[in-house]
Amino acid sequence: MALVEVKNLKKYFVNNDGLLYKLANKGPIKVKAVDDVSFKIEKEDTLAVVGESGCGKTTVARSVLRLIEPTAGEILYKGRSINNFNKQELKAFREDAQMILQDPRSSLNPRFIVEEIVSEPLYIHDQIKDDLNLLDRVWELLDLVGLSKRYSELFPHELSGGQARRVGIARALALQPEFIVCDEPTSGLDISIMSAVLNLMKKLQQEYQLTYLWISHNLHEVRYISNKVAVMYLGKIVEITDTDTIFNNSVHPYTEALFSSLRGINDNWNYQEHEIIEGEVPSPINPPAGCSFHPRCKYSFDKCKKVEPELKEVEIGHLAACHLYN
Amino acid sequence: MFKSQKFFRFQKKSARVIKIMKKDYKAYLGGSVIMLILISAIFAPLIAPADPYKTNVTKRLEGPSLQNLLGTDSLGRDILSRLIYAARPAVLVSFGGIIISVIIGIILGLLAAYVGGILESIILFIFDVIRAFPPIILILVLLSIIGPSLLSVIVILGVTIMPRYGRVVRAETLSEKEEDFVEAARSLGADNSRIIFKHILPNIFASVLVLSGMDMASMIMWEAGLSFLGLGLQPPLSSWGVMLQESYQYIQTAPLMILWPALAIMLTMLGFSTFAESLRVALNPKLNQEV
Amino acid sequence: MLKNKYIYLFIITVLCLGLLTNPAAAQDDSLNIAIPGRAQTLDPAYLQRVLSDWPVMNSIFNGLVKYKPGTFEVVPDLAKEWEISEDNTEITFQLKEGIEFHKDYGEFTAEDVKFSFERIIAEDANSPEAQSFINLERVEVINQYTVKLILTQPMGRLFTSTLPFNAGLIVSKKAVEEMGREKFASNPIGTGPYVFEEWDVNNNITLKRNDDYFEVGAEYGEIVFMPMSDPTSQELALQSGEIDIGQLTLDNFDQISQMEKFEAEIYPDLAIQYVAFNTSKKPLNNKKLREALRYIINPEEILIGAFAGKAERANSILLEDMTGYWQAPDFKLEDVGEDYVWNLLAEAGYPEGEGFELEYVTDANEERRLIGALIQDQLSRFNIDLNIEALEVGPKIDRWQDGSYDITYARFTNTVDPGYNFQWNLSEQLGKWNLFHWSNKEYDNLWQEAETTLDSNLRAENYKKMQQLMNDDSIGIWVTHGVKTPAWTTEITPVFSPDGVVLPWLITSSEE
Amino acid sequence: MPDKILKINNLAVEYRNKGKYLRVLQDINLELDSGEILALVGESGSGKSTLGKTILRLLPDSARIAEGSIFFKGKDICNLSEKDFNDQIRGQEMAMVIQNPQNALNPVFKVGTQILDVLYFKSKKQKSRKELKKEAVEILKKVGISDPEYRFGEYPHQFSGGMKQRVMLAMAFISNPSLLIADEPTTALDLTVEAQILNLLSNLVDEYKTSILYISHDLGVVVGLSDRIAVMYAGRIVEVAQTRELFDHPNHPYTEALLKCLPDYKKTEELQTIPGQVPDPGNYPVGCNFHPRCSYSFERCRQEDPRLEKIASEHFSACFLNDR
Amino acid sequence: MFIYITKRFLWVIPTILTVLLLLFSLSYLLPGDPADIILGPRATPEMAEELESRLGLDKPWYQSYLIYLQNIIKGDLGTSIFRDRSVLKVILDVLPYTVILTLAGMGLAVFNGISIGLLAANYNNSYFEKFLTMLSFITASTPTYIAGVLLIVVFSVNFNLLPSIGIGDGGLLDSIHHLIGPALALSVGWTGYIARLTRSSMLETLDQEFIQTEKSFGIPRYYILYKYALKKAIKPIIAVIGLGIGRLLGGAVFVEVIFNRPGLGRLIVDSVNERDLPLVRGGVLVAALLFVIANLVADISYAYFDPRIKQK
Repeated sequence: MALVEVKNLKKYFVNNDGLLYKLANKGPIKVKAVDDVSFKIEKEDTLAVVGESGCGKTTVARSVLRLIEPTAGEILYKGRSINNFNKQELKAFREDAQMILQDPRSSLNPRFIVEEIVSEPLYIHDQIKDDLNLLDRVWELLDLVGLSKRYSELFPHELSGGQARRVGIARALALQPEFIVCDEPTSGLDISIMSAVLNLMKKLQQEYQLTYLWISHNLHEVRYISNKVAVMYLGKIVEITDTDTIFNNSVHPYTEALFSSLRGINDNWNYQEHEIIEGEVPSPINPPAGCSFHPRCKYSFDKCKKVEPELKEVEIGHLAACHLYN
Repeated sequence: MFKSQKFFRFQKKSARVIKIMKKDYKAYLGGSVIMLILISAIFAPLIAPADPYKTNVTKRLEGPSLQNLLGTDSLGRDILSRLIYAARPAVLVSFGGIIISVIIGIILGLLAAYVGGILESIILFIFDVIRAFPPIILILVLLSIIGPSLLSVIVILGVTIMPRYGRVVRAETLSEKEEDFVEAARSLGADNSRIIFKHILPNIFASVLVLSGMDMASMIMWEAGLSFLGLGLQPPLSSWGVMLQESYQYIQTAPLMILWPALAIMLTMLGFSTFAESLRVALNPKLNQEV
Repeated sequence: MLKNKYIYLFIITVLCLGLLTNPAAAQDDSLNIAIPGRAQTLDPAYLQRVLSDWPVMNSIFNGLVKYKPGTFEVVPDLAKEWEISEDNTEITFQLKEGIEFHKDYGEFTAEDVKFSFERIIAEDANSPEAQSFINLERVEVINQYTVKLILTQPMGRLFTSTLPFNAGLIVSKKAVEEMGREKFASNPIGTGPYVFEEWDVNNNITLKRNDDYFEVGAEYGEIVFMPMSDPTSQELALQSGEIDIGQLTLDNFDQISQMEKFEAEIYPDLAIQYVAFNTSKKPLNNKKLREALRYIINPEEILIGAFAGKAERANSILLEDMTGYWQAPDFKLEDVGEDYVWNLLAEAGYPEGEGFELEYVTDANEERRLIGALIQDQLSRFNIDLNIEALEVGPKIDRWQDGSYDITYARFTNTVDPGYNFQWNLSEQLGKWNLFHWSNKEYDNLWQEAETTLDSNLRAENYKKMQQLMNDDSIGIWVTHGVKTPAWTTEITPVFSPDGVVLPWLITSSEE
Repeated sequence: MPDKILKINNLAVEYRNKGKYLRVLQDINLELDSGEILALVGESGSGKSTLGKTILRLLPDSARIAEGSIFFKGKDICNLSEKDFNDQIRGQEMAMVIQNPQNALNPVFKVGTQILDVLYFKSKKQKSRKELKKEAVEILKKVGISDPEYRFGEYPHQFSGGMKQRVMLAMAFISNPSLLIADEPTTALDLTVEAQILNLLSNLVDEYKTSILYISHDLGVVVGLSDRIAVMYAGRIVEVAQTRELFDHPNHPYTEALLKCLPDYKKTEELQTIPGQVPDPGNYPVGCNFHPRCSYSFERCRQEDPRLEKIASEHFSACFLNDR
Repeated sequence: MFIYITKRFLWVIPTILTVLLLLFSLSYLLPGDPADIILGPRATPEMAEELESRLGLDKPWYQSYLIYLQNIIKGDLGTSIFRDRSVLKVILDVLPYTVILTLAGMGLAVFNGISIGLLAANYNNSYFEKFLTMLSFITASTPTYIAGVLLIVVFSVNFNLLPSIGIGDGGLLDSIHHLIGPALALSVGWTGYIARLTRSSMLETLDQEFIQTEKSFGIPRYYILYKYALKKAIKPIIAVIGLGIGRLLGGAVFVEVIFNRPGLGRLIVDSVNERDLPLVRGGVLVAALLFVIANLVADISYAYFDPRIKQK
């Protein structure tokens, strides 16, 4: 049984700005942030969700933890649907599943010192025996993420980006969770710090048998951290498979475009000679009909403009949503 | 044991704020004015050189002398003593009024932001109706209905100002609710009460505190203004506004007399607003690195 | 471009300099007179505020008779002469002929007299002056220039306060009928020395000289009455030359009256200001206690504290030279000594002054508050607590009328006739304007008798007796009649009534 | 050999903080050929943006040039008055594109107005804005903005991030500058858009023969773009070399460590990390700034400042290891 | 933008209706018997009755309210009790003076405030800036009535440079001359506030990245300061001007009383003191309408200056 299973998740944001707005616009505006997404994460796996901004990957992350209520679909955690959890069950679930948020600093309360931030989950779940133990536990957690004791007295704005990120990780680890959703945990970090964070996360995964849902736009780190990758475009998964497969044998034109801009430091090429995909991601308010990628796709044909492709298995364990393969 | 840790943290945090404010000349100015007024108000009978109610019509309208440092008024009462005693209504009005507006404002603002729906519309509507009147005119009319007294001045000022807090609390709660750290707390399993009281309120409280510093200045201003129009505090309470009004007709015979209450009002307002400004900078952990 | 800038700068500088020099306010042929508040109406039958309405009306209208300038002696005005019947109930006036109303509203005739008086007593008129004509039955027109007033009973105050005051002013029948009452109130037509010109947004009232006035015309071509409720504003305006005549505050009186540019004089007011005890409510229903209070409360201090020592002590409701004046004995603390008062308090059941608290009700008026503070301090010397409640005028009147107070301070406007002045203490005024909440049958009868006689000796006797009754019961303390303190620039020479109201049409220029 | 367009000698920059001056840039020596793209790479706090701003004199009032000189086309531009600098250099010879396109355009003015203003001042107020509009439309087309005439009247918030960065490039290239300072212009953009912008940038460089000082924290980005790379650490330039040379034969221990921690999709081995923290600007250790984190450090590193020395043809490095 | 404006307008209607209801209920809320209070000792029962019917006290409240609403829609605010003129006329007569006074006060405050603020921003961190900051704090701490009284004491009593009271004899120059003192007194408090706001808003704007970009493209400093930065920085000031107009309307009460000028504020104070109910209702209604409109205009102009809201 998969640890986490997402079935046909949909999340539409409705811009409903009162009666007048409706009159003027002939109905509310629907933004399909996530449109029919399904995947599974096995225990101790890392599923990376990659895509450009606005593709809905963060929405997926938040839905999986039930931080937002999905419009439709079901999320199973250890086989139980978290959408039907009552208060106690939800609290228990929150003990098990943690999140590391994208912006290292804004995810820390600016008026809390690090000690308060890291110990907050312990307070919430009543895991504190007494004060001294608490401080010990905080120091232990900080130590785990490579911060010394003195950081426990600092405010978030006194931390560097990497330190703030580590504090966020320490907080996520405080309850010894099984499952962590990492929403772009390395964006905006310097290379040396980024690598340290990546190493740390990988080490922790091995040590504590953690399962990650890893949201990212950095393909290099995805390659390093994950063993499965889902590529999202405009609220949909266009391709999902093993990491190795996707790097060596991707099938969807968008994946191809995305990976074409990827270059290793040892590659010898330059931008002028390189083939580059045109255009930008369309607005999710008004997505193109048919395959949403078709206006930018060099292979697109008539069918792409009309019919929306379904996610189908092109080979075992490799799914893609493209008419080219049907 | 448990408490001590919290207290320790509080101490550490306030020590930071104090450290920052220590470097700000505005904090010194505001702080000393507020202290002066509080001391005057609390220890008036000990400080005041004379009985502020003691009349002596043979000594009326005298200039400053050793016996009456600031001179006497038209009934021969000691102006300095009256100034000191008048700090009491000033403190009562400003603190009382602000407590009323802040408490009602926070409750209504939080309700509006958290419950939403019709309740939110009703609360916002109440705010809008109160805000539809220019404040001083609303206060004037309300006072003429209830009748002027210390309590009614406090309540009316409080209610008139209240929508400011309600709206600020609502707006900030709505925006704080969207903040990443609130989201993070929710993902940790924090319930609404913890989020409101631990995460949202402390963050809002800074702006409420700063705003209330400024509003306390305006309350003193309004109270004095009402008294100046003959509608504020009533005798035997004498406020700076009452003194201002009483002195107004002597601006030719005893022009110094009007200077004292005017200075007291201005200094108090200056004190509250500079202190609030200094506090604003110090309480904002993001801003205070620059100072 | 640059040149332009300099030109602008020059113009702005000139403008600023021009603005900073204070232009001479009053033009030569125009007088600016301050009135203490916005005039309410210019219709004599509906006069509301004596201090602000009356000087204006007085310049526009004439009555059949008037007070001789500078006195309260009644002399003919529109009437040439008159005859009073034996039983004092019929008075026949011979009118002057050929007098024209302003703005071509025709000649003044007996019809106008009949109309002017009967509109006041008409049932649907709602005129507050109906009281002034209380015994008038009707007015009969004998011929164009002869008119007869028919009374049901003799009227003591007819010639003293009714006819020479606002109720006796003659309006143009044609004008009132044409305009209607409401419009007439702000467009008055009379026969007086000045013609109404304009009532502007600032509530300034402008009058123009009536060049066809039947007596000697006024010297100044224009008068502007400017309302200034704040005495300090009047002083400032006087000094800056905005007004020619205004009132001074008592405290600044000496300073300003000594200035070369100004003259000022103090006139006693007709009104009466007094401390009233509520005689029907515990504890002040106790006469001994009231007596004690009469000793404790020292009006002299009030005169100094609130009137800068400029106002005279009043010992009667009436001014000293009025019919029926009787000097009430003064209860002076220094005459009897403190022990005497302590004893009085003990006799009243409150030894050491402790054990009760008095409620003092006043309005927010500056002067009244000072008086309250003084009385409070005086009472505190005898351990009596005085609780001051300064209210809005409305709630204050409420409290006055339902009698929920112990002490109050009031100022009642008086007229030249004592009957008017004494009426407020009648039993029938209980719950209305009887601030002593005091009822005395004998007082009521004496008043009634005096009201219906023209015998001034009898009236004087009765009024004296009434005052003794009040004094015996120690129902209050007369404090002062107050003062009026008109001041004017030395460029003009004004004439005032005995109570200090300016008579605008008699103002002359001081030059030569 | 082409002319040196920019030559920086021994530059040091200080910031005033609480009455004291803190040195944030030290000993900077750098040359830039015309038509060359030089990438300035370093972690945050290394002073790379400060260097860019120093060249364009955009530093706040609290900063000053303590030492050294900047020659632009053989002229010492440090001694120019502010007015001359503005008239002759900014917008004429040099321009800058900054990191965050969201904040780079003034939100309350139409895009067209902002472009025209740049042109207007570039023409020394000689041409009317109407005449200039043609030029502006031309350049917008060139940077790949469709329907530029319509776009002219729109506000910045109506543009996507990529579009804004294109507008920025248009504004930068309008004046046909000899030197463009690009301060992480693609960091905030999506992968595919980043590639487009970099592609556009290299095309523009070819067309206008502009030299670029490309500031970036991401070694991966500059791979396909730059001719040479200068690596900065803690206020100093530690290594300068041709791009390929640097990647293939890093000399300085910092560069070497940096390359080892870079995640790369072709790498499968464990990532390395650099122990310790980047020192705070102005609060640098004595000796080589990198020595506390350097695995090779020895006695001399703790005492002396290493200088940038030539170790191979067009390869400079500041490390005492080379002296051994 | 259109929707935004319409929405704001529609939202005002129920507010105003409630304001009307509150004003209407005044005659029930005011303590004491209105007839006695208003008419005083000279009243006769007939007059009291007439007054009660004029105040609508002789009918059930909802009927009277409906009649009141109907009349207001017809533009009839009733008749003043003491002035024998229609309330609307009385108000319209004095309104221009208040409007001119308020606008003049706001104009002075905006001009002086922005100037001081710009200077302070320009000379940031100098002693001159500290002086200006203190100056703006002090002016912001000076209530209108104190400013008015002090202006009179200094300029009218001591130097006799400015007239102390009134509106002048109607000539333009004289009117302006009479306006200087009151407008100055009115502007004082708001000047300091605007100065502080301008300074911080300007500093914040100058700190933003687009200013650097503009600078790097060779746009001269004065142009950046006064065109680019000012327009961005002015937004919060615009929002505050609307608020300020309301506050100044309130301040006008004091100025009009002290300087003995005609105006809405003094009219309301007088009518409250006199218990001239129809006039209180009318005056407060007009003041509230002005206030609401000022707020509305502020909101809309704020939106106008921010293209992001304008789009909506």
